Amino acid sequence: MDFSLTIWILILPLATFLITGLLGNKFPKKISGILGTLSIGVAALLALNIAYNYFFISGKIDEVYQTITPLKYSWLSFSPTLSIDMGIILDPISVMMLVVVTFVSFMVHLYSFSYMKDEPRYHIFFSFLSLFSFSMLGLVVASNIFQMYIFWELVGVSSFLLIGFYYDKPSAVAASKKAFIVTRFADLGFLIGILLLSFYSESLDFQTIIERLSSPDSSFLHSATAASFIGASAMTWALCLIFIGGAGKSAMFPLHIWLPDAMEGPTPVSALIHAATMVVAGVFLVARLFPLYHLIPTAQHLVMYVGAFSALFAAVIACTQTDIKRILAFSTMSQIGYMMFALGVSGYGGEEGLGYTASMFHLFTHAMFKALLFLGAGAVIHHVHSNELSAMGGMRKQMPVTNILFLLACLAISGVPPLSGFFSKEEILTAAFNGNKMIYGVGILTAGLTAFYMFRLYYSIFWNKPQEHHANGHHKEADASMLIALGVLGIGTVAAGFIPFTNYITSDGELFESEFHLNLAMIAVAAGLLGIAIATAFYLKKNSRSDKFAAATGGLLRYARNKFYIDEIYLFVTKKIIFNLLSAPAAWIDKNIVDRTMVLSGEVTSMVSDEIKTMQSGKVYDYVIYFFLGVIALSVLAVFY
Amino acid sequence: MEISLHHYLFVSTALFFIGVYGFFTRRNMISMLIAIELILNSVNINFIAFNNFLFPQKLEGLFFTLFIITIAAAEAAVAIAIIISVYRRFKSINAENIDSMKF
Amino acid sequence: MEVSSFFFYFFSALMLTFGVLTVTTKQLFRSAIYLLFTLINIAALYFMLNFEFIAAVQVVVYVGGIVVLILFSLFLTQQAGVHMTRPSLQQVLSASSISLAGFGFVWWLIVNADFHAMPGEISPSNYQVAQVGRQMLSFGRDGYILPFEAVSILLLAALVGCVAIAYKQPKSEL
Amino acid sequence: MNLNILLVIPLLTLAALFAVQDAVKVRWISFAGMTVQLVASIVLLFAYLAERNAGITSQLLFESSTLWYDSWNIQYHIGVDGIAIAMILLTSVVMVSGILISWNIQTRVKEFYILLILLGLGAYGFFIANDLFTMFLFFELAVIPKYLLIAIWGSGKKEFNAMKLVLILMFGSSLVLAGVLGTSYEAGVMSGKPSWDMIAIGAMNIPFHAQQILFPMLFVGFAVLSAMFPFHTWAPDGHSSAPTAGSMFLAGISMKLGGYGCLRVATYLFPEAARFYSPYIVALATIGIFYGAFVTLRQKDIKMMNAYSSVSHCGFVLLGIGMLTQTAMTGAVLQMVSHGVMTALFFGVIGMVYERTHTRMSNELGGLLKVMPFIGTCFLLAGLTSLGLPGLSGFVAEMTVFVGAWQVNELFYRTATVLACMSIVVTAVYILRASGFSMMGPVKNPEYSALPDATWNEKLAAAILIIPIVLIGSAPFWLSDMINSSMANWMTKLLTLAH
Amino acid sequence: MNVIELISVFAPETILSAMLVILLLVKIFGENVSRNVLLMIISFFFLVTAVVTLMLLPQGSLFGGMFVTGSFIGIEKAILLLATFIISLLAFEWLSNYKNYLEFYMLLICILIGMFIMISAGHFLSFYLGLEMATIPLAALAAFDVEKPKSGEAGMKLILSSAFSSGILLMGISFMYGTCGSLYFDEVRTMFTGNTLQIAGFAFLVAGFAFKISVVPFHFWTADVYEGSPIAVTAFLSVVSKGAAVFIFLGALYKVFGTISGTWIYLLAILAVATMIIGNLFAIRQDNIKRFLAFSSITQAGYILIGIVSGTMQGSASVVYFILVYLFSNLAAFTVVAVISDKTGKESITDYNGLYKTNPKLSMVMMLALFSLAGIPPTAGFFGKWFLLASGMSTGMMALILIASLNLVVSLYYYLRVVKAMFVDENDKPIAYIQSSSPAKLSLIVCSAAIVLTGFFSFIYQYIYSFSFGIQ
Repeated sequence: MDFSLTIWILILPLATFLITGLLGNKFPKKISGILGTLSIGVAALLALNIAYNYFFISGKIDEVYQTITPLKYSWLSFSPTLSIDMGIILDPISVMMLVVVTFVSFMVHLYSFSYMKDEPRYHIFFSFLSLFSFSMLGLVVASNIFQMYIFWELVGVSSFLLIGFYYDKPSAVAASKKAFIVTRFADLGFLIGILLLSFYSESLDFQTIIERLSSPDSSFLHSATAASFIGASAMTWALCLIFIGGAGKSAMFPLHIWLPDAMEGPTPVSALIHAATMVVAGVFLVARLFPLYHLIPTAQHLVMYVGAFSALFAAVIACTQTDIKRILAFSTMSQIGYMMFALGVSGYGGEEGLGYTASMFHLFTHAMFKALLFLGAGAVIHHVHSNELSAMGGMRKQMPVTNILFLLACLAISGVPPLSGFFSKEEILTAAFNGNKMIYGVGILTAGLTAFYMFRLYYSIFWNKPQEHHANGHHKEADASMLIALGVLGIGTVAAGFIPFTNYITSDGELFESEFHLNLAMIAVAAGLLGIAIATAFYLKKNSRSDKFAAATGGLLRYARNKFYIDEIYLFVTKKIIFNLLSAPAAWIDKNIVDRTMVLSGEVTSMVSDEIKTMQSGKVYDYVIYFFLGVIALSVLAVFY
Repeated sequence: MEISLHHYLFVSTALFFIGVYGFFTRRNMISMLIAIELILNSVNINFIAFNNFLFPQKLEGLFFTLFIITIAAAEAAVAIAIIISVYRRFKSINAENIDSMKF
Repeated sequence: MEVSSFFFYFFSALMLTFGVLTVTTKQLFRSAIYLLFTLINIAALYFMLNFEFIAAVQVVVYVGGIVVLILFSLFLTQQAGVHMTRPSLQQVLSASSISLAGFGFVWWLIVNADFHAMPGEISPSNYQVAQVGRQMLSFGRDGYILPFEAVSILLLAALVGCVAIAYKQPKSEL
Repeated sequence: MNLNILLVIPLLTLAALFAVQDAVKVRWISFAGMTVQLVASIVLLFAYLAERNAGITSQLLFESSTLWYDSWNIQYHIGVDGIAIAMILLTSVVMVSGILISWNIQTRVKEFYILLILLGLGAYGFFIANDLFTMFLFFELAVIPKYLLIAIWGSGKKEFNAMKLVLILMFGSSLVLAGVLGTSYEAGVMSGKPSWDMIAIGAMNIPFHAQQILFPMLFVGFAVLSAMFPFHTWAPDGHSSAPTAGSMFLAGISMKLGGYGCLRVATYLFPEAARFYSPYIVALATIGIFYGAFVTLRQKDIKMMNAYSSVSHCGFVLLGIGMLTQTAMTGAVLQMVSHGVMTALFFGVIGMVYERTHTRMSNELGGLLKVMPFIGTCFLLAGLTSLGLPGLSGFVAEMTVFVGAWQVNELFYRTATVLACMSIVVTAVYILRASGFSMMGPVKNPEYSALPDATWNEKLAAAILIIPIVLIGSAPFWLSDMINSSMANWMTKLLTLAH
Repeated sequence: MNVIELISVFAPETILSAMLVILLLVKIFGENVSRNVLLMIISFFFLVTAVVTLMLLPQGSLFGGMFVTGSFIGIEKAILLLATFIISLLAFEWLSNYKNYLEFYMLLICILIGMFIMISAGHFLSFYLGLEMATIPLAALAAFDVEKPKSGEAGMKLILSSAFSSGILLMGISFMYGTCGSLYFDEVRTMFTGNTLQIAGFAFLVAGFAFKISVVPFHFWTADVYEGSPIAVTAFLSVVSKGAAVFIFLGALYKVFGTISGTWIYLLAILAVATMIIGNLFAIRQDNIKRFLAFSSITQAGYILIGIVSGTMQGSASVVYFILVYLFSNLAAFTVVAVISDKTGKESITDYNGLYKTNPKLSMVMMLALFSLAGIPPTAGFFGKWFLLASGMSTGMMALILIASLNLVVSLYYYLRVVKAMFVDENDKPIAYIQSSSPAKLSLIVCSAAIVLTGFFSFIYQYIYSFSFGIQ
């Protein structure tokens, strides 16, 4: 198989973006939708084909998956050694990501086809979706760390454009700005990390970097670890900084604040970008550089602790939120935390690298069920025209198909066997158990909380209240295309768990069989079931138990409901410190000191001119006196010089 | 004591600065003109003295003096014409009052 | 003291005294008259140096020409009896200090200068005038035909200029 | 190809403009003339690439040299390399666009276009000149007409700001003058005859103590044009008062004259001194970048905002030059081109907005994207270029500067680079704030909801600028390689000096 | 002495003297000659004389070394004649309504003869005489406009301060005589030993020159005299009078005092700095256009000094070249001022507000002239300034050049002020459209063309350079 065909997976969405973006208003708007959906559909097929070829036919040599670089063009060369090459790299994780991205994107396109049908800027929406797909695909196949950075920024901007799609809504504009700026800030870390890495490895190519910096006796690694700044080696700095970039994109604490607000975007966008694909880019990045992280414990620990803390932190907040999409957003953050700490606890090579596999596995399954959850929630929102839980309830009759699929997804995320989430989460917890017991504890706790808030959500939407809300009562199920998308994702949710991931994706390409640890699985499932049970008790029927519980926990809940005031802290820093303490004085100085000096030099000149005007008194004898003094001065100078 | 060149030079220099002093303190234009005549005469003494004491074989000093006197006459004539013209406009020949252009 | 020395001191003292009076007297008319005396004393000095020709010119042109011109202009501008304002003390002090400083400086220069005399015969005065006339019209080295002609043009110009400026035109002509 | 054509076309255009009176004819003649010039520039690019591909490696191509003042050894020496070609292309693009943008000027149309083309003429001459005399002649030619352009067709405190601008720029130019004269003198000391030819002087080894005096004069003199801190204050006020095309020229071309001069004159002629002063340059550039960015954050007037952001962005040019690595200096040139086009687009769009709404206060505007989708999109595009979005030209330039700067392994330079990198976050903040306030959100002023979108000339003007932005952004190699190889050619002496 | 030889070496002076006599005769007998025709004939007479001078470029020494001329001096004379030609064009309008127009030209010719004698002087007497010939009638000319009190005041200030100045100058010459024993330039040169009295005498002499060139602090008369004099006279003062003084100064310094160049280079550098700075400081606050141009011309004198300081062939060539360029620039400006003043009597810069709206061509010429004065390319002024500064650089005095170029910025400010008044400022009652007379038009065209083109034709400079000289 000629893997260079992969380029078409990128070209198709790019072409769609350009065509629908530039010419979309020239033809009927449906065409844009059809074009977009078709092209990403073809891309998805292509991606599946490539995955099939890679995993099952030509990707393996001696039972090790090879890294293939079918295409590589020099795009911008900085110096003989450093250049940005636009290329495609195929290895297990990128091929898997190709499938995930094209597949979910295809589903979202399909869903949006009818979901967005009343939108006047329909073609723009599809154009942006295609742009995003292109960028995300470019990101996952990037062969060059700078190429990844480029597409990293491009997904950022597509995310910005899509969050701000309803740009006449001030909240959407604010949210899009926030998302862009926070991730941009994180990207700064990424950029400096790249600069550091490239300086010491003298390359920007992923494979070369990893090759040069991971072999223990390489002189590159030696110089990178020898150079140090504030107590840490250059290598540590580089990896930590790159992780900051990943954490920003993946909404890890404390850079997560943009994610809940990003829910201002249209729901399909949330499903695609802020659940399934873009937000896992950080995980992907760490996985891509895993051979390096693995070498530097400090960096890997950072990944682990940040991941674990974010998982728990987000889960706690998710329990208290009332906006359906925000709950899902925090849930996403929590699940990505899982993936992160899985990488953090993972070893390298063989079974040691279980965490790595588990992380990728969870990424895969999460994409399915989280997309399903979002799209389902979208269907509900479409129906009730509100995001608030209080506006919903008892909708199981009105939307039976959605109800079932949503339940399926909730079970999957809660880790109930035999749905996909169970398998991936089980692997993560096993890895954590082997790696770090404390993290394992956090994982279990989070699993319980996850189950609790998911079912709180589920019950609040579909049960809780009697069906009085929408008096007209008749079925108001979503359109066909939406249902198809939901259904396909539902199948994915159920089936994805059965893929033996360790046979395909491992930290070093060598395959192994994972063992199933019944004891550990039991504990995890138990935690999940406990959570479901509590949720059932609190929210199946409308009752006051939850309020009593809330009263019992006191202030903690209030903190959680306010997202622990992280937003306020950010606001304080930006408004009070950046604006008032840096920007305002800078502007003042510029106007009153720097510019004033310039103007003053002119004013002084004219002042001096005014002062000395009396020399020219108009009286001829004065002139002669000056003349005479001049003569004397001149001759004294001449004589004594 | 033999009267030497320096005696004459002292006298001429003194006269020169008397003229300068006059020019500085006088406000009347004719009076300023008179001061200038003093200055020119001091120069003349210089030339004649030099010619006499140092370079007697040629008459350069003499000729220079001769022309200075002539030019002084022309200058005085024009200056007086101008002063009269000014007097017609300003009704004054006091240089203090004639400062319509300044700064 | 030799006679010539005595006369030198005598005329010099007179000249300087009259010079000082010229620039300090309050009456403009007197000032002109003092100038006259000063100029005559200078002519006397020229005589002493055997430059009788210059002394004569001095008397004729200066005393007979310029001073008279000045006197006429005094009458024309009705300044004859006018008492000039006395310069303020500040003016006097500053002007005299500047002048004295200048004098000091120039005298210092003269004293420190080394004059190299080129000795030669002082021409007899009767011969002198003839030589002056010959040199005045000579084209060669040490001939002064050019200045002589030029000064004639200058005098013509001064004449024209004076007429143009000072000639009081009847209103109708303007 | 004879480079004189680049001067002849504007001169002919000027002559034609003098001959006609009718405003319509004036516009079309200017447009036609500058379009021909643009075509000529593009032809020049291809001719250049062809020559280089044919293996000609001399420093300059299409050289021609005529002895002008032989007693002074002043020559009319012209020639181009990759850097000059890039700047010429930039100038052509901005000129055409500027002429289109100014289509609606009603008062003194003829004079306006004459001045604009005169400015362009100065820029072209400056970029092709290789003799210091010729170069300076054109350099000043590209400064003075700005005064009239701003003072007559400007807005706000136009007379004062125009005067301030011209005087500060002339201050720079006077330093350059003294520096150039000193340079030729030193060259005369070296070779016995005053020399003005840059290549000839570059080949001499001017003693270090002379370089130490001359370099700052030349560098600061040129850098004033490039809005180096603390001589940048002409920029915001000047821009805010200038007419749209004036701002476009000022920020798009004129500021680049400074950067080009710093690079090609100061740094090229005095490499040892450049090395010596490098920390100071870097420090000032970094202050400019960072401080400029923070000051920009406070601006409510979008034109002021863009003007200050130009200060910040031009800091990258100086930073790149100050780092003295080949990559960083290539990045500096890329940044000149990129910023030139981007800022011209930005000013152009701001001009369009102002023409319609008569305000530039971002808090008074709002929702314009809905009313004027084309203008709004261009605004966003310019903003995204400004904040360094990949795929658009700004990214390429900034990254080249950063990578080049990072090659200097010293804490001071590293810190400067990191601070410069940080400024791109601040850039994102102010760009997004401005576009959020003015373009997005609900339409604040009901009067605005009926405003017309861009007219044909404005669309064409924007398109002419957007094409290079995208072209450089998505396929930077042609430009970058051209500049990089020329840079290697020019900076051989500099690059042999150890950092 | 061969008469033919005498006349050919003495050609310009001879022609001028002949004209003087003819004018005198016309004044006496020719009462019914058409005034305009006569004025035009006189104007073109200057041009013809200039051309003749340039073609002959007489060389040689006359009157026993009292009068020395050469090609370089010939060029200088031609430049002065050319300037007088343009001045006569701009004075046409004024003189055609003025009674004493013949006297005006008689004085003017006398002044020119004096200047020529001064430039060609080979002896301090001919120099002094020439200087006085160029000063005393000039004072008369300054006071020529008997209607205006200011004119009389100008004449008075000029004659009194110049008389004082020549007193100082004579003192210096007498010291020279006393220490050198001769007043022939060539002998002074050989006898110049550099003792203190000689140096002081030299300084006194420099002050006399500086007075004519309006170098600070000997410049005070300049502004008042420029403002008060009739415009044609002001133009003459600012270009011809100053030019002639610069030429002789240059010649005297290089040829007579070349041996003590070490002393005067620094003296002149200091004077140059003072002149540029003070000239600029006063110029920025002027409102009367003539007074403004006076201070501008003072500043220009500072730049000329920089060229003189260099002491090289380039220096002398660039000084002469600058005077040529300055002639066109300044006279273009003065023609505009004259045209406006003749018709409206307005002479202040604020009166020029909005001039461009009503008189675009005049404003354009004025702008061109001002830019040329400011040294903005591509006008000839730029080339002139450049050469001056470049030759000044040959002394290695970087600070001097830096100060000079910084002063260019200040001077640009006030030139732009006038440009601003004409082009930018609004005016309720702008000066109405003015139909300028044909001679004025001719002057404007000649000057504008020269301003634009002179710099680009390098042969002009090269031609001057080919005859120039350095310190000898």
